[in-house]
Amino acid sequence: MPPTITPLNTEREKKRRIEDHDSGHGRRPPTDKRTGGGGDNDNWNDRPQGRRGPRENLGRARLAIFFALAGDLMFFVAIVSAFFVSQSSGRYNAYNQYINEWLPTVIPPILWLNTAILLLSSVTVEIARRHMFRENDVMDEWLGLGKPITRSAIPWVSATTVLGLLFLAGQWIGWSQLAAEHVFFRSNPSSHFFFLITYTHAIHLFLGITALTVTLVGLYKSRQLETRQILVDCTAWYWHAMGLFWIFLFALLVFFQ
Amino acid sequence: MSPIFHTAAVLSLPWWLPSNASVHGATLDRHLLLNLWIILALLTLAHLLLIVGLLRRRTTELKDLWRIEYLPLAILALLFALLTVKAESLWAASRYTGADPAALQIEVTGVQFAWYFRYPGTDATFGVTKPQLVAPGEGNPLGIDPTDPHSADDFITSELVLPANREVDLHLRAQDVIHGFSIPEMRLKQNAVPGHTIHVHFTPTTPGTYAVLCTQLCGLGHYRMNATVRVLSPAEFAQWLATKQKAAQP
Amino acid sequence: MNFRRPILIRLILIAVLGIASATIHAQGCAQCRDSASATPRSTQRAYRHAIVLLTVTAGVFFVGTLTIFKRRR
Amino acid sequence: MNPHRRRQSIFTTDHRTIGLQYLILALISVVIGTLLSLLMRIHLVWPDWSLPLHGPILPEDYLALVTIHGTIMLFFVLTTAPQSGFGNLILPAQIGARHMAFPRLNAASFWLTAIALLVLLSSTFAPGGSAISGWTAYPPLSAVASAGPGQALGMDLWLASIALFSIASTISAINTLVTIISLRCEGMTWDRLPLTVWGWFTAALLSIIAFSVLLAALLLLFCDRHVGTSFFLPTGNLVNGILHTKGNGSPLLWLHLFWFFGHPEVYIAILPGMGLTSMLLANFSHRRVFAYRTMIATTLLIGFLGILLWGHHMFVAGLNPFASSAFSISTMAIALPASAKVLSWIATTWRSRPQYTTAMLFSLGFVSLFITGGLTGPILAQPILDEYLHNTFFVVAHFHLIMAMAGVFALFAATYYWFPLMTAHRGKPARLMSEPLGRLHFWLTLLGAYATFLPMHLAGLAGQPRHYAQLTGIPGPGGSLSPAGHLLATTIPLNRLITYAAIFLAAAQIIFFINLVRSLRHGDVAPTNPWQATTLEWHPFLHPNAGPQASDVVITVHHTPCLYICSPSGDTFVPQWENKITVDLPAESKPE
Repeated sequence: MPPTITPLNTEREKKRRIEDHDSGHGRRPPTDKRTGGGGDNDNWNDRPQGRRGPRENLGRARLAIFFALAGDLMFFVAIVSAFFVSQSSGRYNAYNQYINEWLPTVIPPILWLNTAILLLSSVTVEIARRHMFRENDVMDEWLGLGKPITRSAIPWVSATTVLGLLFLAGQWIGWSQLAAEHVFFRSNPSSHFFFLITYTHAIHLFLGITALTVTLVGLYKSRQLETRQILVDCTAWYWHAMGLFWIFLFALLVFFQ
Repeated sequence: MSPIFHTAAVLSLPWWLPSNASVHGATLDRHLLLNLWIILALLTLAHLLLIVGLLRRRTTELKDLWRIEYLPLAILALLFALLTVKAESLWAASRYTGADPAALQIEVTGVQFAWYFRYPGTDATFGVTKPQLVAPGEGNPLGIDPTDPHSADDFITSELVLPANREVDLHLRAQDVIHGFSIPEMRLKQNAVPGHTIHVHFTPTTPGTYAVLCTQLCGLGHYRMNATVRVLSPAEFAQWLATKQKAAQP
Repeated sequence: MNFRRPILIRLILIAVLGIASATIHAQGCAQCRDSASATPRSTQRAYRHAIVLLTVTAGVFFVGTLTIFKRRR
Repeated sequence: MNPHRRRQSIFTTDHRTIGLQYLILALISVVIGTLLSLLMRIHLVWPDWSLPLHGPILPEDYLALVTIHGTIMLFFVLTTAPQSGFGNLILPAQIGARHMAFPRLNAASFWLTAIALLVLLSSTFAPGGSAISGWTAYPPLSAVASAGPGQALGMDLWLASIALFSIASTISAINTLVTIISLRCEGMTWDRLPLTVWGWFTAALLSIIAFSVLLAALLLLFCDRHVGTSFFLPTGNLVNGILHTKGNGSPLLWLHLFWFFGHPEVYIAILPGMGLTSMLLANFSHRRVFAYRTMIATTLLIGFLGILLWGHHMFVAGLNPFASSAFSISTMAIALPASAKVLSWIATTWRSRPQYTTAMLFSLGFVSLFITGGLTGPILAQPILDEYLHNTFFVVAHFHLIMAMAGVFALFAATYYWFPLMTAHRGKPARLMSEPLGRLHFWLTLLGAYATFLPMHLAGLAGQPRHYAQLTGIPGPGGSLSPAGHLLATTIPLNRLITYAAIFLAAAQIIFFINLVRSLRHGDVAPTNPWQATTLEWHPFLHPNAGPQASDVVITVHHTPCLYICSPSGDTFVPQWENKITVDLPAESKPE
């Protein structure tokens, strides 16, 4: 990349000229080009922290999300292992008969619909995420020619939010259907786990919806392209993970009771 | 009383394991002693190396030769492996297999904060217990079901009376919280867990009275949840059993 | 993290073979009467699965993180 | 100082300030925890001594002391101070970064931790007092409010506090990991990372794994207490007339989940200390760390094995005997990487004529305590021996030596070593702690530590169980001692000795506080690199008082740490940031 676009001395000084669409990243185009070749011995990795190109903060945020999700995975794995133990924990009663109180909880059919909705929402959020990284539009937006990618991403993010809310509503209906059949959290070992799993997952999804709303606000308000990208990207990964967790948990509830 | 006095008192008294009164205890003690000697040796060796190394004249640093780095590790690995094998074999001997069917069956129940010992009586079967029927006030602390024919001749004691040199099979149960059943002199320790019946078996040898302690935090009375084991000669035990059973008959 | 790979790998192998194989048999034993009468075999199997599930997930995350970030500069 | 400025300085996102805040929190906690332990020791040998403003210490008070002592020490001291305190204060500089990856998250996790501590302490004022079920909170004792005083609101507050703490440390672990992975300066390759950073890294990985599982377990326990589920409560569980009529829960499930967290937690507490010890021994004996790469490998291996051996806490808890064997084998396996570390420590100092600064003394003390406390580990790892020693004072002695004392020695070493970087703050000069006072403090503490915890082994061998509020047993007929009473009473003189030693040990810490307070204002002003250290936290441009213009200087690393060259012409050392291989010591960086 010719040094006329990226004079090195401006690389070294940390200025943030947002009007100039320079978010302190050396006024580099926000595309994920690995430089270092092309004759200019100017490798982004040789730069001091915080000036290694546009994807640096993004990668950092992604890393954090992935570690958080790993912890979350352990959380659900712990619950699932408890599920297996409790499921097959019978006992010998006074008359030496083997008793296992575990009665499988019927899955309300609406949960299948919810699952479909959640998968669909995963697709929409992925589309939104892809939009944020379409290279030419990113370049336009970075050059200040309107906000093409943000504008095209907003409807998809909102769609995801709506679908997420639909999912939660569907779960609510499922719970109330079970309540109508007098199946509650406390009813039976299997219902303990059904409600525990659906509730905890719903809480996670609620957090996800909060993140989506924050993202929407950010898309409107934030003046930095990078922030907007990070918001959408991390929310999308979190949302995907929640979808994946739900597939496993739902399969567990449907097939392994 | 002054610290010095107590140092003297401590040093004068023999601080060691309580006397052993069980069959498997002897081997356990030997293995424990072996371990203690080994770690004492390793402890002194390591500290000697450390101190000598610190005191001697400065030289150029050790190159990490394999014989400094890996040989000691290999030796330690071998040592630990041997200890593990020995320990596992002892553990297998005492726990992998159940008690001999002819063993004396006794049910031990832990309740905040007491131990109850139930003997099956002449029919050699324990009567049914139901938690709904538990009524310590009416002399039924374990909730024995009177309608069950087996329960008529069961009798409950507050001290564990055993014959010497006969294997005992304890059925450990807990009514409320986790308790730890432990007889230090028998080198025996096993938790009693609510909802589980855990078997542990051993053979007392020397007659005498020994302590039963609760070794798992079970509430504010934990420190006083003790009982007594009385090991009798077989003849005495038969006599004791006879009197108890006569008393138990309706 | 280009330190002496064989050591680490050998050690981890020993660990995995030694422990994993051992933990597979954790909680499950047919012939041992004491614990069989204490907990039904189905329960023992369930505990075994739970233990393996927890350890394997955790171990994979631990080792996976290392192997992935070893590649990074 | 106007309110705005003050708010800025309290709710700061500056990693150094947050690190100091963590350390202050840990200091407050350790003082409280120590006082509680003294109360226990005193009550144990003088049961009828009554606490002023409170009256005699009842059994439930004693158990509450046990619970809060354990919880505070393990969570709010041994987890917080090394991992979050020194982690924030030193870690970024040691990898050549100028901030943590997520400053706001950092502040958030600190304030969550602070709230958790307040919630825990507030449980003292709950009706019935604090929880009495120990830091392991075994159900049903912890699951049923009627199981004892303090098991109602006190237990709920305990649950809330630990849940908050788990979330906080997960956040801070994520922050640590991302910082180490993505904020290393150029040239800081994985095998050039200081062993302290490796310690923090492994501990953070373990935190993410362990605390999530703990959180799940706490959730299940909460449901058992308040939603009417039966995860840990079996049918027919009858506690003080409260009968649990349904469900197929088992207390053993809690034991598994808790110890899956609980054992890694021990390594979270000690791994940073191990790393620091390696670095300090090398630094003050002017040697390379012996077998540096093996040390990295063993750190990771200890972390990895740490996940696989929780069952050795459950040998007598109703675990299947085969499982006991499996866990016993895995536990014996971890003795090897630990011994490898000890070997490296001895080999590093071997014939080095080190420079006996206080930090060095405490590191040597760490090695000694680690050996002494660690060697009893293999004994307790053998189920057949654990069958006698489980829950006796032998165990108490073991983990107090290897975890509590060794961990605290590492913290002392870190404090004396990094004190200049703590005091140099917002233009205040970097100060050193008083060395003579420090040496006195070290020798008294070492003496006190051994005098307190070595006799405990004997008490344990004599059969004295843990958690006993009194050692009298039930008096038999005519006030005669029952067999139990007799067994327990034999250890009373020994316990008096232990109590005296514990009071001595606690009193010795007053010297440390005097030193601390005095040195904050009047300590000698430290040069930029007072210890001839080679790691980046002493880089002139990463120094807290380096000034704004330094923040643009590019930090580059050229060597592994602890590059001390011992040549006939004289010993030299090459900091990680030095480019040339031989340097003669600058005059001002000579140690006093």
